[in-house]
Amino acid sequence: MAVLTEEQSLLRDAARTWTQEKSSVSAFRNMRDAALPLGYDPATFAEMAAMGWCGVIIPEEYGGSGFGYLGLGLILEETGRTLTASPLLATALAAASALVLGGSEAQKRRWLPGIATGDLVATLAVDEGAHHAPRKVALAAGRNGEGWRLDGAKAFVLEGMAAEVFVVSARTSGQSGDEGGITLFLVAADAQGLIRQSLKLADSRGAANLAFEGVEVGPDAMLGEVDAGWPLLDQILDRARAGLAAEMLGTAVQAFETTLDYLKVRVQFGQVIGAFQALQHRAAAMFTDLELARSCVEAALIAIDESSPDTAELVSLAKAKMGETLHRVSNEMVQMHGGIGMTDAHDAGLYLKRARAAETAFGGQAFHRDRYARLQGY
Amino acid sequence: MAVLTEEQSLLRDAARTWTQEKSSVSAFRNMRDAALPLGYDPATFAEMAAMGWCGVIIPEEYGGSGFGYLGLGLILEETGRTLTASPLLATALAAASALVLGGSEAQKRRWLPGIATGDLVATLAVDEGAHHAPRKVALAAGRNGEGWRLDGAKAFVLEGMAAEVFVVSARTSGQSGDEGGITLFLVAADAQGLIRQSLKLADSRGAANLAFEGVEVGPDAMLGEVDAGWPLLDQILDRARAGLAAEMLGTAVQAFETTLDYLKVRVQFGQVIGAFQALQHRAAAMFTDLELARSCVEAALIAIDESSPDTAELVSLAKAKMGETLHRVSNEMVQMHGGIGMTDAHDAGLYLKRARAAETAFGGQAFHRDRYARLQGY
Amino acid sequence: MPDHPAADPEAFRAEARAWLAANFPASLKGRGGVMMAEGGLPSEPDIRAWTRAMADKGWGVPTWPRAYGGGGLAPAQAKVLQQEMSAAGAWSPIGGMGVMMLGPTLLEYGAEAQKQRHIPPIARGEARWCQGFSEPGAGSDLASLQTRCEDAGDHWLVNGQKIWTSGAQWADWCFCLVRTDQARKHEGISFLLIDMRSGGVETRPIRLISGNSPFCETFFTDVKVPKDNLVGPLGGGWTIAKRLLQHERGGLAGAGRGGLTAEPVSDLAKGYLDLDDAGRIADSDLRARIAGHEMDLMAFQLTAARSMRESRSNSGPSAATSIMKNAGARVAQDRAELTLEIMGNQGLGWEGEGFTRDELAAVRGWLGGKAFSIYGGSAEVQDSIIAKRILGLPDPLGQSR
Amino acid sequence: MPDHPAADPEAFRAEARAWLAANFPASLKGRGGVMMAEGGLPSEPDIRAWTRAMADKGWGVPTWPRAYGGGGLAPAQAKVLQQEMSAAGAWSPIGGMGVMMLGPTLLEYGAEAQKQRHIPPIARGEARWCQGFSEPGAGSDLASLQTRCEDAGDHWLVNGQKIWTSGAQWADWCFCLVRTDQARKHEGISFLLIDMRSGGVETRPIRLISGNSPFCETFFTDVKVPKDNLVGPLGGGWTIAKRLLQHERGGLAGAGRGGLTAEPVSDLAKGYLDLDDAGRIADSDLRARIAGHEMDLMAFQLTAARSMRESRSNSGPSAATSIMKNAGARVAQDRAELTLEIMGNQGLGWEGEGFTRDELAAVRGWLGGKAFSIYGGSAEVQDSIIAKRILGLPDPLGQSR
Repeated sequence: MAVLTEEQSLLRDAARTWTQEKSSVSAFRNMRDAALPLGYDPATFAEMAAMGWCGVIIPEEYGGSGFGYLGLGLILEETGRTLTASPLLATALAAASALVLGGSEAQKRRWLPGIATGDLVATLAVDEGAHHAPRKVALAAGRNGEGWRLDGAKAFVLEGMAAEVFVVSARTSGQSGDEGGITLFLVAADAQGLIRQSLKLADSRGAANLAFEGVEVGPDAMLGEVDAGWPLLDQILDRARAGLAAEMLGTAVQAFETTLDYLKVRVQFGQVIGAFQALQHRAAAMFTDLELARSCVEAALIAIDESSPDTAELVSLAKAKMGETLHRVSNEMVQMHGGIGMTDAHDAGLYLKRARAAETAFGGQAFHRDRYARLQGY
Repeated sequence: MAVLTEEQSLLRDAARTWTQEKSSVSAFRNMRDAALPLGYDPATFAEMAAMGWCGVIIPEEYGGSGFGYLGLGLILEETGRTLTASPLLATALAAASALVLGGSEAQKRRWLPGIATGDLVATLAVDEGAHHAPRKVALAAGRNGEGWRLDGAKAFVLEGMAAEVFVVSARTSGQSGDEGGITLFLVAADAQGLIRQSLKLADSRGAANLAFEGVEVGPDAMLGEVDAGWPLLDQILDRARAGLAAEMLGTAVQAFETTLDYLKVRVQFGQVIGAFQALQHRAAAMFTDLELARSCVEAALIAIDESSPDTAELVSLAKAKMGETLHRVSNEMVQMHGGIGMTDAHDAGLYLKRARAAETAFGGQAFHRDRYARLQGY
Repeated sequence: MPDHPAADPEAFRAEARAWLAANFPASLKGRGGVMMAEGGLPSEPDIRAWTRAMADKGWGVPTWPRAYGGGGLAPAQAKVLQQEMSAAGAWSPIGGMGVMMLGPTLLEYGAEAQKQRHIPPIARGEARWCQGFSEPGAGSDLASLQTRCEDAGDHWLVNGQKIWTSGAQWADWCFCLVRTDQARKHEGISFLLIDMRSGGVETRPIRLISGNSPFCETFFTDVKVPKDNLVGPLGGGWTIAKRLLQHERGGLAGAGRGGLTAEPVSDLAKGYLDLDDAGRIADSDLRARIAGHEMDLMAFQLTAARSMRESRSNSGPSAATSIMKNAGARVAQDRAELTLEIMGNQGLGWEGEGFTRDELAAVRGWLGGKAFSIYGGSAEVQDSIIAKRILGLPDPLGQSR
Repeated sequence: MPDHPAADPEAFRAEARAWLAANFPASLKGRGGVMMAEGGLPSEPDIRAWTRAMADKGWGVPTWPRAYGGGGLAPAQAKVLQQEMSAAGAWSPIGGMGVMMLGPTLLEYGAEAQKQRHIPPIARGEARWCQGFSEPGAGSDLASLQTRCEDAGDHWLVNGQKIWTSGAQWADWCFCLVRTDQARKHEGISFLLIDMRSGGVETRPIRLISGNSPFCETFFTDVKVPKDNLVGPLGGGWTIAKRLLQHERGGLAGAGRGGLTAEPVSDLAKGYLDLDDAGRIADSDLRARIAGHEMDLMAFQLTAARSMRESRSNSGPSAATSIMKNAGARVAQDRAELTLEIMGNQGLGWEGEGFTRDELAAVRGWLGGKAFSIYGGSAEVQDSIIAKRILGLPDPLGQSR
């Protein structure tokens, strides 16, 4: 655990208390079984917003608290423990980062206060194919009088059915795959020609595919500079990745602790299975991995808060190591629980499904190992 | 174990008896400590030759027995068990294959009988850099009257100090890296302008770097067709790789069995360490890997004997899986022996050093995984 | 008359080919997978006709004795039959736990009357069997089971609960391990056949993480079972069960190979991933792992084939089945994980629009396949068996498995 | 006068910088590695002068009390000193097992006379210590040691054999675990200081697979040891040893980090491997594994730094040192294996021509590094410690480690 300020400790303690009491894994299960259309319970999200969690990275002048990314990461770690489903990551971290980093004064004033109170849900619409590949932007934005006209598609937009506004990467010049020629736009969900398709995912959270059929936006919809959106997009994505890694840390830690508890009570061959040395050594290896992954996640969040020049590589490190660790821990959770872990009535399956969805989002292990190597110049 | 013919069973039994009695690991250790200049004991090799082992893949009309590659593989597995150092692989498998596959009638008559009796040691001189890369041939062969003139270098030639004749890959056209333009030559070790540098290796076997400074050879030195040596070279190498994999199988099986014996006698915390479940499961995993690797090695040897169209991929499979398995088993041999395995007086270090040398020769795991994927078209 | 008098398998080839040409309906070619659907037997007329033809011939269980409805073929002939069926696109409509597990066990341990009563319906594909071994408190530690079987004079009285009884909701019969002696652990277990239509039998399907329910909880409440449904001696059930589990493991080891007919993951990858100019998968990290997996799969298949060749002279499955069970489970699970990774976001769907049928099936298969290393003796139990029985290492805990 | 009265570390920075400028010989800049050579102390005049200066100042052991020759600095000041030394290219000439292990242990458990006798020579780099813990029959099971220590009235009489006594052939003193009670296992162990020049002490260097001999077998035959060389109570050696091993593990965990100053393997790879047009390592399989390793290394370094921050308020090394020991060993061993693989054939040399000095050193380092997961408590022992002490899992064998 990082050495925390008093504010950070208070945030974390509040988040821990609230998730344990109000948003346990069974709350998530109930949400899933009720098949809520957005993939989360709006009343639950309203409680989170009421605690100020939607404004943690938003400066005070726009309605936030400016506590920074480590602060928000501490909350996400706690919500990740109990698999809490909410648009916190999509709106209060990813979309808010887009506006904080790239928004004009007018854009900030227009959108950030709503995000900070939780009244407005925003999200990123970046990928177009089955794999995270943020340079592969084909969705075209052409000049349309003073404004722009967008044609194309976005895939697998987190909280895509809940969002009222999208941060959309579009191509204003160049070819799909080029870094140059990418421009970001803010597009309202109710814009004419924007069609959403809801996706039903294994992890039961909300996502959508979007089709843009001649969607017209004004000049004030552009975020940042024309054709030069790539560095901004890359920075926004790194914030989303670091926050997601923090959520995954909580998920992995809880999956491990639940498994450890089971090892201490399940009796086979006349003793608790936690007394079997082969399982002990696997548990020790997982614990070691979790400690190493935690260091990476915290370092990435701190690097963002300190605008450190090695932020990008620390974020890829965190997402990749956290992905590896969660992958292993979630598989071991099922294996070590044996048959009971295979049943839908047990939580292991919920953790396993969440694990793969989180690993995949914003780039999996292979993506981030490759990115790390490129950033190191090999 | 493959289902064997009577001849094959006899070969294997003879090899097992001889290696256990005449060529144990301590014989290898004595050879190493004596720092014999060739990296093997010629008297030992003469005994092997006297049993007919140098002629196993050579047709009867050239002095061999024509028992095939599975037969020779069975012998190599046994010699691999005790780390027997000899030029059997280099001369009786690799160089003999070159002549059997690519030699003219005259070349076969000239060279194969000597190889079959063990009187002549031959070897391949293929690689030029630190890594196995048989297309990367820069050693130049230019027309020189009726014959050829060779200029360049070869690196890490197995048994390079012992060999009297080399099978040399040379470039007659094209660029280093091209498959076209490679031609094979037979070059005598005492040719004018051929300079050898002896290498002292961690595994204590014999190897040399060669420099070719205007080495002149006659027209009868060319093996196969001009510029079209690549398919022939690739086939020769696959035979060397499969034979080496068989030797590695024996090395790995013995490393495992020696370790297993130790697990049954070494007492710690009041019981033999083989009673510790964590070690048991690691031993079970190694045993499983060994069984899987054995299937691959035998399949590759049989494919060669049957001229099967999938020989190349089965050989890469065998070399890669065997490399992985030997890597793991040799590391576990040291680790499970603890401190005693770290001492030079124990055999573990000998197996570990042999393991890495064998993994590297004729392409390591990365080389063969890549080759396998290419052969499958991805 | 002895079974399989003509030992020349090639002489048999023409007979098999002709019979298949005459009896296998062209409409069913390559549709073997249809039998794996959940629930009852298919009702298509062609399937029923084909099942009847195979049942009459005994070729659903080709090496079982003719006396009990088997085909009476020699192993070499059975291999020829398999080759000819494969060449014709034909498949056996007769399978399940009766064929895979109970039949071989009854042939070995059953009384003559039991064989005559139970084997023919299995051979004809008319009786569906389920396995009542596992209990909630006894996972890998099977011998700690608690379902009680009391001697009630003219019948047995059974009370208890089983779990992971696959297909119990559709089964006619259950082969069960029951406790006939509380005082002794392994020697207190007996092997009993229970008619699932008996009073007091209740089944509840278990919903799995994959969303499917192939298994049940099965409750026995004062179930009366005829005395002659006991297989082998009283208290001799453990020996029979261990033998039966070897048959099960042998079957499950084939699961990894089951992937054989499916598309190689490298082909799948070409559809989902970018290729470089040379046609290679551009994500080099994933490419290396795909190659590693396909090599593992090939190694597994070569080992399965080798093990079959080597065991042909033996009487039954060898201890090496433990190796194949674990290796097969690992290959199948790696394959499922890689499939999901290759599909990326498309490999995260649960149902509905936006995903192909194959994508949704991959997700369910990935989840369902997590059981490969749990059921039929967990991976951990298999490793301990290898360590003890094959490698001769001592028991770390002194218990007598 | 209390140690470190001025708690402001920045106020100390100017003092440290000035002193280093005045005392650290420019000729020694960046040559810290020289001290690691086998054998005796270096004889260069500059090194001797620098050692003397550091000894007088006490800054070789900056946080130890001034009363025993330490620097008396506060931890924050010591960190500043370390930063300034690093900036100046300076390094401590005072180290070894006395500094790393015995010193902290004596400060905690030693009698006042023992501290006064032994700590100042360690602080000045004048006494070389070796560790006599391991025995041939007691590897990971340290507590089963058999070296006997009998009460002979006015002295102890020691008989037995130690192994893995690093640097015993050059050491002045040995801190030893000896058995003072045959009947009790852990409570029969005592902690004894033995002068290596005593009669009856014999050392034999052990040649390792790397070709080096950094360790010895040490034989004690009727060695007489003064009564007041016992540290702590009779039979209290096990507690002291466990504490000392924590210091050792903390030190060894740094071994992986020791790689920090060396060249990253990715840089090495660029010299040995083909690059593609984009400048990437063309062997994509190896590239992915290099990236994986460098990420593991970074994760380890970040964790070491985090652990240091977190433990600053604590009194000593925490149980988490077991994690760092294993993680550090793994990273260092992976690094060595990758280095060899990158070097290819050039990474197989033993001596002589055809290989660079770095290549030969890589091979020796690879072999020597196999010990990282064996000594100081094997990887298996560390995993069991983690399972038991941190995770609270029960002891599988009932013994009391």
